[in-house]
Amino acid sequence: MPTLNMVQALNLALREEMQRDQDVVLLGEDVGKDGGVFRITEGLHDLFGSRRVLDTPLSESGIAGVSIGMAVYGLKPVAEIQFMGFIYSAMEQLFCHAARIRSRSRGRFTCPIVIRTPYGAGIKAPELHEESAEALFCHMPGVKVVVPSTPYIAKGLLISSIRDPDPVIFLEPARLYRLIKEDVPEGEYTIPLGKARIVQEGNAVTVLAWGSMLQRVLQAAGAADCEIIDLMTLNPFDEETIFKSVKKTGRVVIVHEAPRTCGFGAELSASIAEDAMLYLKAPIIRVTGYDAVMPLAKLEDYYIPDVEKIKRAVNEVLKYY
Amino acid sequence: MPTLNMVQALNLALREEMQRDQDVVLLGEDVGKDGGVFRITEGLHDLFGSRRVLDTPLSESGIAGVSIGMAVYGLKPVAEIQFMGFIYSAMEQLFCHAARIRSRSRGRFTCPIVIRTPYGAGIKAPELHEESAEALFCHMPGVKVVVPSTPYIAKGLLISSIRDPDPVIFLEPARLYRLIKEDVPEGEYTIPLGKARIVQEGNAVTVLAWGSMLQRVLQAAGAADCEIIDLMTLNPFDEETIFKSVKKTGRVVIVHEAPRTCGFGAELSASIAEDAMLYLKAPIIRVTGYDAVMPLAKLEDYYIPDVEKIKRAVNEVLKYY
Amino acid sequence: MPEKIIESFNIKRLEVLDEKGDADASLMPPLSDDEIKKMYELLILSRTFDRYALNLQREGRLGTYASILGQEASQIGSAFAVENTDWIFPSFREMGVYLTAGFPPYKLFQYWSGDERGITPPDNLNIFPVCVPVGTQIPHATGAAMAAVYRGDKTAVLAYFGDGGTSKGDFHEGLNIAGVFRLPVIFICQNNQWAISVPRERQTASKTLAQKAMAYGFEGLQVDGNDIFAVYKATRDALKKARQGEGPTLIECFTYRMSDHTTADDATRYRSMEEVEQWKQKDPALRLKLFLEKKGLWTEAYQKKIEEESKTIIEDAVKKEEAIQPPQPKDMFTYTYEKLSQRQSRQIKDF
Amino acid sequence: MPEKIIESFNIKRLEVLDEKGDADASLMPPLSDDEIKKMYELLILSRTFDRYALNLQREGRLGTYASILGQEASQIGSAFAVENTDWIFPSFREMGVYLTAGFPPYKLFQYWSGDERGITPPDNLNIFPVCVPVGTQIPHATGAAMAAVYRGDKTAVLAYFGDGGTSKGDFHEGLNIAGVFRLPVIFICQNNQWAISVPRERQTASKTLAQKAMAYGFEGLQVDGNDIFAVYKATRDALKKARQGEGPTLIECFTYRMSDHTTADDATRYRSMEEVEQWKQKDPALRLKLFLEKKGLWTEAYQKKIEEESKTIIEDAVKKEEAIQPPQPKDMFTYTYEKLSQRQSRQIKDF
Ligand SMILES: Cc1ncc(C[n+]2csc(CCOP(=O)(O)OP(=O)(O)O)c2C)c(N)n1
Ligand SMILES: Cc1ncc(C[n+]2csc(CCOP(=O)(O)OP(=O)(O)O)c2C)c(N)n1
Ligand SMILES: [Mg+2]
Ligand SMILES: [Mg+2]
Repeated sequence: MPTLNMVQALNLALREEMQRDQDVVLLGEDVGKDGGVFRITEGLHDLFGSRRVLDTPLSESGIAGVSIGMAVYGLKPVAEIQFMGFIYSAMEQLFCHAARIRSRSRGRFTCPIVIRTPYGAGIKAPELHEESAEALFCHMPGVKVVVPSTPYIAKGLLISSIRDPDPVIFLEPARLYRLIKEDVPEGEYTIPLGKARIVQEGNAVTVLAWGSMLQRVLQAAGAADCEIIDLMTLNPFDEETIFKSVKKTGRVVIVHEAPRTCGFGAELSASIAEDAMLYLKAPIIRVTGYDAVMPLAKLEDYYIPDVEKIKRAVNEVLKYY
Repeated sequence: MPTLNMVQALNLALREEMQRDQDVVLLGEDVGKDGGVFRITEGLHDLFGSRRVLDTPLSESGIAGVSIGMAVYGLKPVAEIQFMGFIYSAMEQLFCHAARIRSRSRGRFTCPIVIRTPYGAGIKAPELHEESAEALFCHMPGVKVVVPSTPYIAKGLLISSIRDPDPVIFLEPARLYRLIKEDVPEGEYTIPLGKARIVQEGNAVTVLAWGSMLQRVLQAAGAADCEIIDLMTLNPFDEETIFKSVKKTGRVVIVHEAPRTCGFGAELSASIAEDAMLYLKAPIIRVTGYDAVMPLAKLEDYYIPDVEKIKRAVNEVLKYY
Repeated sequence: MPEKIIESFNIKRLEVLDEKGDADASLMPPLSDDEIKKMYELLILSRTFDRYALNLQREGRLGTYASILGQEASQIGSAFAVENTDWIFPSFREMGVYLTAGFPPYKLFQYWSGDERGITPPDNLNIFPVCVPVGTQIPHATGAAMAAVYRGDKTAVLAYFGDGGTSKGDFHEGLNIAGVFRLPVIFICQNNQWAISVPRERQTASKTLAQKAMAYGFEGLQVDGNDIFAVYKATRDALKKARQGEGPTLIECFTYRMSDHTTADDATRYRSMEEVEQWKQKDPALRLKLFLEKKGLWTEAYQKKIEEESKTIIEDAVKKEEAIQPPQPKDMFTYTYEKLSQRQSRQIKDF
Repeated sequence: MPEKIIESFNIKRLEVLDEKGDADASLMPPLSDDEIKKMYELLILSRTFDRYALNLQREGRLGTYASILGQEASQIGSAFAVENTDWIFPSFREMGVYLTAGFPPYKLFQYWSGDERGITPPDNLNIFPVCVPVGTQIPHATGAAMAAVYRGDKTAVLAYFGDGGTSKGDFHEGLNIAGVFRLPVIFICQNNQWAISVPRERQTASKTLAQKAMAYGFEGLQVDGNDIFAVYKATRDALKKARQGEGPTLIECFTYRMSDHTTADDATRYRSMEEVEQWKQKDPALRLKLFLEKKGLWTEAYQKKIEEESKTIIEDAVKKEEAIQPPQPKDMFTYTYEKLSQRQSRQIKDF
């Protein structure tokens, strides 16, 4: 079984799905000959030609809008937005159309698109190249939001996302692209959307995370009696798994890179406060980015939750009995 | 003192601020001769001419972008987006620029714009004319989000927003435009941004709301021993007033129209669960819109929280001691 | 020659049928008498639909409605050229297009009464639901055309939008991509001179809207939008071109919005009655009627007959619509995703 | 005449200085010898800055950097025409523009090293910080021009962007509004033939980018972007026009990106060395050097002197930059709003 990093795993998923299903086409800026700025689509243009791997003009709203048109016609476009910081101009297409076409047409038309985009901080890239705006998409009924945390998971989730009949925002943690390698089997396997995964069982604290924060959580809490949950799908998220864990541990720490206010951690916390509050032994703590504009490279490490801060939060909730 | 509805109060605020400050200019679709589709700018074109009241092309990203350019040059543009459902194409300008110019230029340039837009449901208007996407803007460090709930407050908050040195998203609850009248003095008064207001004091439950939901909350909980808080500014919100109330009552109900998941209620709930949890006697309940696409007119009343649902939530938290 | 001309353009305007009902034979597209009568009948039907819709709205039986009065030739002339397998992406003011495509009128009333089930197209029609955010449907048309080419279908795609729609970024991005990939898509701009209160010349400084196609490297032309033959011919030619792989076309239908913007608008606030009066002379129905009359195809009796038929169709549609059971609150949830989420499954229990 | 031409356009291309260093006297803009030498010196300075930046990046002393090699004439020629009171809204590849405007080189290094303090313009310069999201700065330029007119200032505004930038909706919306209000703004498109790996002809199907101005009702022209006099002349003329209230201009500078897109890119993946070689002949510096030489203004010694001076300036800048204290974590918060929010006041205590 090949040992792959996330870039390779994603590339493999795309290749296999394109081989399996003629309706899968790729589009985006520089996804063709160049293979994408992170090389996720490397070699696919050679393999499938410019009919199936389309270099588009510099046009994010257009990329989203055209993908939607292709999808309602019957194809399964997988679009790349070069960095999450450039997805904002596609919000109208995603929010007003991708998310609503099934509803607006009462099921006559559907919109099975995947919007892939690298996201998250920690890569010392220029402004707007390190965005974590996942929460915006979680507030859009009709779209799904998926975030892989390892190469193996990335492949399985991407395959599921491509096959999913609804629009999926697929957020790839750029910091992890080449950071971890693991065994990734060739051939088909899927990881269901909407399900979280328990990375480590534990009884004292439930730690919720996704994407690149998961690594840090493991470093910070891997040794403690923590139940570490990787959400994998943020919208719709797996209430069941989370509530079950919280009811067991009674303590919760949530970790994300995005600014605290109205980040996805807020939703998790609120859901727990609503449905599992009576089981709680301690305040729910969020370890997050700050309510400030993401700084450039020299300060970015201060912005992102680090192992120390996560540890402190875990210790904090452990103080309560 | 004139008795005005919210349309008139907003109009008065604009007129007075334009008289006071030459740098205030209005722009947007149909804000000129037509006075805006809700008539908020009625008469201002006659009074101030097309130099200061600019009808723009149909171009929301352009309206936001041009406003930003005017603001960095030194003006104080007040732009109207015709309905909140059309603001999404301006997200990139608001998120990447309005919110960040002060930070990006380390204070050399600032962006004192106000983006006014009618928002919220309950007016039996077509698709996308009843959006409540306030949470998206609360996740943008650098912008402020303001929501008035009565004519008097609308005037005071709009004046403060215009004078505020930072970008303000000013959300006008369309359902309230002509629903309530109250005394609104001529001449200057301001209501500070970032401060909530206690609409009714009480000891048993804290009910948090804003915009048009406030009316319903008053109907539902006006008679009970509820502390009703009108947030007025959502970002940055008044933690102090809220926490103080929660520490007193120990019970919280949050009401908003937007879909539940990742709505602004999530942030309120999470903040409370973080900082005031130990005072809580009951789960924090959110009464919200559903996680579904906002339906058209025939079903909209089922979507929006009604008095019954709010009452039920209040009674629910009262069950806990 | 250091200051040289490197590119030149001409923008044409096409007119076939004049206000007196005379058609230029050299430009007249091939249409049988029956087809021309069918066009006229669709025009009367659309106008009847429109009148009823406005009345129903006034009586509170319909929500906000956007009248098509004055624009029927642009809508029917273009939609008449379309094949059943073609795809159409309308804006919100295209009732004439929907009716020409064969969309059941009762469903259109149902939609405007605030029931999303109304805008579901019948399975045999590739016409998209109404698009409310102006201009945002344009990239969908480009995408559908791209998919059609990918599949090797001989399908062409039409997108409809207004003069105001040309100012949106999505107009630009949608047309630009269509140009780069030379896609079989026709962009029909109904320039009705107004975008709510904003007159055409304050919408953009270009003399024509047709010339905006120059920016995308394909043809743009203006047609008299109140001249059903000109609109039909331009669309037909563009469709042929599209199917031959020769790329997109932008057609500016130069027409006029005779009514208020919608039933929520009052156009007297911003435009003169004289302007409206002048455009009455150019009425698309009158013109076609005169043509038919000159050809001996029109009689008072014929007019009466088709008016009666239209009335019957529309009144039946209203009855049918008003007999429909209102949607169920549960319906809010059912088409968010293919399946309900865990959370939705709990929320739906409220009903 | 029912099929008539209602509008015609010509797109011009301006060239003044050819590859041999000969200038067309009839088109040569009025520039003193000193000014021309100043231009050349700025060109050498910018090129030196660029070379150092690339090296520093390779050594890990700078973050990702976007080289300007090949585009110096487009940048310096245009920025040289600007008055100090004018406003400039650059994209991210405009180091030549910043340097011509008088922006301190050490601050530019500071910015590219990941410190936002570097891009704060000195108080006397109205040049905006780098804009990363392509094309989104264009409406800002339109807005600033609108404000200038409102204030009655004789200020003009320049916006810079690339060929890729023309595909974005904000290009369209920004230019359209500028056209409607006839604003004093000049849109400088550096068509360097590539947007990362996407060649110009896959970016848009229009033959020139200049012709996109037709869509907005104002003038667009192409200039040889490696010809500093042509760029200067076109900008100067456009500025004059702008100040006289005659509206915007789109200038397409036809040039070439000689380097990789950025230091994170590898252009050999998608373009041929032959193409790059061909463009070497058209080098903007070489051409200006030949011109100066023919005019007797250039000597080996002069070249050496200005190269040394540039080196000194840039090396001093590097030193100065590297001596700057790193930003403080607290600085993250200070410019979010005018004042810290309640929440921020608590968060900042982490540091
Ligand atoms: C993006 C967007 N902005 C604003 C509106 C509100 N609005 C509805 S129609 C309209 C004018 C449209 O003008 P035009 O495109 O010329 O079409 P017409 O109404 O004339 O058919 C406006 C501003 C909208 N629906 N969508
Ligand atoms: C909105 C947006 N999309 C994508 C990117 C990533 N990106 C940076 S530069 C670039 C190409 C820009 O091409 P062009 O406008 O021609 O400018 P050039 O790089 O050639 O100077 C891309 C795709 C971006 N910065 N902004
Ligand atoms: Mg119109
Ligand atoms: Mg380029």
